[in-house]
Amino acid sequence: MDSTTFVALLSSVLFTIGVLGVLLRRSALLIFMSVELMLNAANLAFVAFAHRWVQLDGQIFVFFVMAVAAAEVAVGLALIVTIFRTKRSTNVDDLAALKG
Amino acid sequence: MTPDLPILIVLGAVSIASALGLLLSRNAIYAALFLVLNFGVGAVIYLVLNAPFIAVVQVSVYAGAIMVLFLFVIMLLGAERLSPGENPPGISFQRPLAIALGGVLLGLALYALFVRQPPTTATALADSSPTAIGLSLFGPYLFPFEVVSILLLVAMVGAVVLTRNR
Amino acid sequence: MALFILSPILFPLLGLLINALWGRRMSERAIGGVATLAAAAAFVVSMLMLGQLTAAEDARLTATIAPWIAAGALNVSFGFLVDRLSIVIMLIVTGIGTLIHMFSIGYMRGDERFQRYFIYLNLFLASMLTLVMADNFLVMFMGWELVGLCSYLLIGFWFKNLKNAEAGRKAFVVNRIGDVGFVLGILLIFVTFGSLSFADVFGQAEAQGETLAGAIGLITLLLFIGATGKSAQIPLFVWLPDAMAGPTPVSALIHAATMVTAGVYMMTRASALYELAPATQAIVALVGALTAFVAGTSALRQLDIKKVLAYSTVSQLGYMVAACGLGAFIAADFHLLTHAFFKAALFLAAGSVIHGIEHGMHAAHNSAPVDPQDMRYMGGLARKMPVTFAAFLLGGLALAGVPPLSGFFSKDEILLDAFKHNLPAFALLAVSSVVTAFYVGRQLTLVFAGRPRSEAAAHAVESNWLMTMPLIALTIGTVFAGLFNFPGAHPLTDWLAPVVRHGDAPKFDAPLAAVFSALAIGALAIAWFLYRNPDRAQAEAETGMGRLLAKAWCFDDAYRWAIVKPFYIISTVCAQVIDVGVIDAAVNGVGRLFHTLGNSLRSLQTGFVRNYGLVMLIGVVFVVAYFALNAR
Amino acid sequence: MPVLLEATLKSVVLIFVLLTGFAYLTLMERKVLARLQARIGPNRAGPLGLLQPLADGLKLIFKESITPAGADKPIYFLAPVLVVVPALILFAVIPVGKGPAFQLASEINVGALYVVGVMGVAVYGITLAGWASNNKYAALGGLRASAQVISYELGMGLSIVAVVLMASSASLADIVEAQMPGNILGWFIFRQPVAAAIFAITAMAELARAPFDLVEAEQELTAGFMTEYSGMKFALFFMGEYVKMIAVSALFATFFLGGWSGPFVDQVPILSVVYFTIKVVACLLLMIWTRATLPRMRYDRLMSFGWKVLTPVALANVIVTAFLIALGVPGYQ
Repeated sequence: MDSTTFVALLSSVLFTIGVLGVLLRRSALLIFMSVELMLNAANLAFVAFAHRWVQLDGQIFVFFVMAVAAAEVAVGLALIVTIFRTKRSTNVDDLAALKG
Repeated sequence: MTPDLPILIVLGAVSIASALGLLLSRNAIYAALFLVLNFGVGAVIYLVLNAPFIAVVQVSVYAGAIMVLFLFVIMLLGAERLSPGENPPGISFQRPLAIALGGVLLGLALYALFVRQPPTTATALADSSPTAIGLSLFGPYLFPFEVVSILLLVAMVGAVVLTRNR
Repeated sequence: MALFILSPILFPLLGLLINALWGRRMSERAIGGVATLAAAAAFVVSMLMLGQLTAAEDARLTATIAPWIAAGALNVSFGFLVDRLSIVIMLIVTGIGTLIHMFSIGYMRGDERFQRYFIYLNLFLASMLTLVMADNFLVMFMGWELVGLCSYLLIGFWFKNLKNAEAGRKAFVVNRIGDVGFVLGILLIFVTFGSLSFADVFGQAEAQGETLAGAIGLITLLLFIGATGKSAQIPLFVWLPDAMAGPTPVSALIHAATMVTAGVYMMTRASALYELAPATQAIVALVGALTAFVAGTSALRQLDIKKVLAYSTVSQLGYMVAACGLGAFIAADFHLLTHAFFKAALFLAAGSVIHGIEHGMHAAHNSAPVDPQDMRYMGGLARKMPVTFAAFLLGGLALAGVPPLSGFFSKDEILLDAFKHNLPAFALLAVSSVVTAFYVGRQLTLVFAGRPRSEAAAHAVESNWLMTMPLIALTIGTVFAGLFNFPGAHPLTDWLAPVVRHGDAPKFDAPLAAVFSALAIGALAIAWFLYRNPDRAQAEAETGMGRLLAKAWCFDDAYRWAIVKPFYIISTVCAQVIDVGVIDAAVNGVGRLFHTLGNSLRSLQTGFVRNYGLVMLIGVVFVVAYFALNAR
Repeated sequence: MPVLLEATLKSVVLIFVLLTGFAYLTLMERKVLARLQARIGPNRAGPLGLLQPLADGLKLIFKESITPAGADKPIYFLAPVLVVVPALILFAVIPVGKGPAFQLASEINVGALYVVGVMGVAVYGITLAGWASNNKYAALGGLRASAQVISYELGMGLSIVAVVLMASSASLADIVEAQMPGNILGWFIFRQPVAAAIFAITAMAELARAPFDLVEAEQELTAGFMTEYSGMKFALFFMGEYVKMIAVSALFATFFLGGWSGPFVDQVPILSVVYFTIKVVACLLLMIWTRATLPRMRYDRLMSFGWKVLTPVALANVIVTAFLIALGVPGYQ
């Protein structure tokens, strides 16, 4: 096993943990952090394969992912703060008003 | 077997442990700190993989800005204590199904990684100096770069508008 | 230059605009004056154009205002053309139009929709001139439809009476049937020639008439269907007698002198095409002759003063159409010209009579109200209304074809053509010629001779100068219009020859003319003797043949049974069975289906965002599985 | 593994120097402050009070270590460490003398970015200390610290960007080289005065030192995030602050004062370390002087000054610098 394969393996494990975090945690903050974990796992894979193919593009992509993540965090946290003001809670299961 | 592998295995173990900590912690502050640790380990992995620029950007953006913001919001809201995960009635299948699907996803990834045998690694090192990255960003990736800058601007305005006190 | 060429259209539009915008604050005289002046200005401009056109034989005034439709091969512009043919019609339309505008000021006095009447009238003038001045089939069709609209508006002008509104609707519907033919003809012209401009189409037809004979035959037939609608030919003539529901000046202008001749004008304009389609021409000639006969005989038993004239108009239009069918397009135009004069004069005289009777009804207090148009309650008006009588008499004699009045010359030309080329048509036309003289004599006798047969008639008085002036002017025209194509000189033939096909120019045939003059005078005399006893008119309508004629050969009833009734039945079936049972059921069924579907699917929307995430993950797993297990 | 050995040795020496420096920096601050306030300052322990830091250390070691009952223990213990570590690891990229021998991670080519990143991470200790203490003053101090650091990080980063633009390299060694055209005017403080001023101000804010010490404003928040800390944990905070002071001074010297450059460094390389130390001490003196002179800012003014003045000015400075370089103005390549 070479380092790239190992990092890719690590990336898939982290991604799965992130998925589970999104689906199992009930706090919006935790869900959000799990999403960041998933993004980070993807970044790891990008860098790992950039390393394998001796290409810079993977790293450039990571750069963009980070910029998008920053934008997402800004809006996401603003949303959480706004929701918390009215609901006094960050529990997403409390936000189930729109159901069939 | 490459010389980096022992370091990577240690880092990987820490990384997975911190991710599990995030998944299982009962306190949002701890979760955030686990995530910071995870990001920090990620930065070191980037260094090992010959991506120093990405590594320091990871530290300054994720650890230095994003996670500080998370901590700030958690403390500001006083929302650190998380109630134990009790699913509301009606979606009791959520937990087992999610775990099963997550397992399937991981299995698929492992299958693709080990059974499908991707080509072997290259030995050369790419030039990943800030200069090379800058030339890429402002060369072939100029348009995505501009798009991302506009996205950031929009996100900034959005965040301000969302949290403004009326 | 373009403005000058357009000015005949623009003047009525200007008058319309003034009346529409400020008419509410203007007196009746002012409104009528503006409208009449607008018509007169159009007439003056037309005269100026006539002057320009005399310069050269092939002189044409053309103006293209703007592109209209430019879609692929189809390229139509708002193009206008004044040549020797259109100027003749323009002069008739504006000249007679001016006189009738003037007459209307007196006739419509005190009407509650006086302003609207003159707006419609000016709109009609503009539309009719658009039709006449068009330089392509599409602009012509636009004018064609606009005059149809004006006709509909004016027939139903007194729409508070349901019968009038229904008459307007009937005219509209019947005309649409003809218009379908016209539109199809235009489309076929485009398909065949790739253009709609007169110049292109006729030029191409001339160049390759032989190869396109089949298409041209179909085109001419379709255009003729349009003409049967507008010019009231069999089988679509039924609307015109009903159109008498409109004000009498309208009947004079639109339903006698101008609009109804649009079909004849159109066929004359397309004479280059008709000449290449002998089969169509035969049909046209026969239909025209048959119409002349059927309508003429129908006029024999009418009791309404305007209905007689209406059937007479249909009959005379039959003459013109028959002339077109015989290839005598110039003869048709000549008859169009003379007919415009004498029929307008007759209608205005009839209007004057009606006006007088109505006046008499007001004057004779507590007299039983009578139908002011029913000839049975008239009689003896010659002395009460001398000017009207003179006009009616001269117009009637012209209609009957008594020399040397105008109708004699124009009708004679057509009869001569028919005699030379088409004997069946000639037979029908000859019979109707005699019939014409007979019903003219009958009408003159019933209306003007003898004693007044009602209080109203007894108190009738001559109309004022606003009405008699145009009457006199038209009567003068009636007397002298024959000069336009006086035998031997043929100025009209010479004038139109460069633009209209005319076969061999018919020479005046003295024996034939003498025979028909004698027949006409004889028929008039017989009518005079027969109808001096007015009860005869009453009695006639009751008998079998009389009933048939009074109902104009029962065309209306035939339509009612053959078309209207089945249509009602089909509509009822559609509305109550198909619409409710099939269409509504299908639409409601679709709605119900999705309602049920939505109800059963709504439980999927739990409201828990993590649940949706889980569903997303299922999709992700499938996509990843596809790529991990399958790809490459 | 000679590389690893060399790095370890360098680290040990560096940490020893920094700890000593920290100790005597506290003495220096007290002495200078005293002089500026017309006092004498500590002069009892040892000659000229030179043993005073030792006495302070002994006292703190023997003090009782108190942990509040409601505190979040792991984080409460972790926080002081998190304050010291970033301050120490900043030195990894700073060239303290001429050549790779005097730099720990000499081959790293993203030094300037590393500095920005580590400066950003440094706030964790303060924030977490404030939160873990379960004390409202401490929590307020922690919140203030995170907001303040995030706000001023931007200005600092942009001022460093201007420097990086000037040197066209993110490596700190290259930046020092770029300031050595042989004369003192090559220093970036002369070629980038605006960036230098912004860096100085934002550095002071990142350190949370007067006049930006809202984090521990004693009149409002008792001692801010440190309120519940005592004994060695308190000493660690103290140490973190002063090591960071030294680090920031070293960075300012590197970025704007020509680093280790000076006369005769080519002949006698060890002189470079001396020059660097002199420059660092000068910066430290300036910082103490500032503390003694300026009053504390109000919190809202602090934030609006950071966002509405420093950040736009720094941005404009970057743009102007880029234009000057692109146009090839003398002194800007």
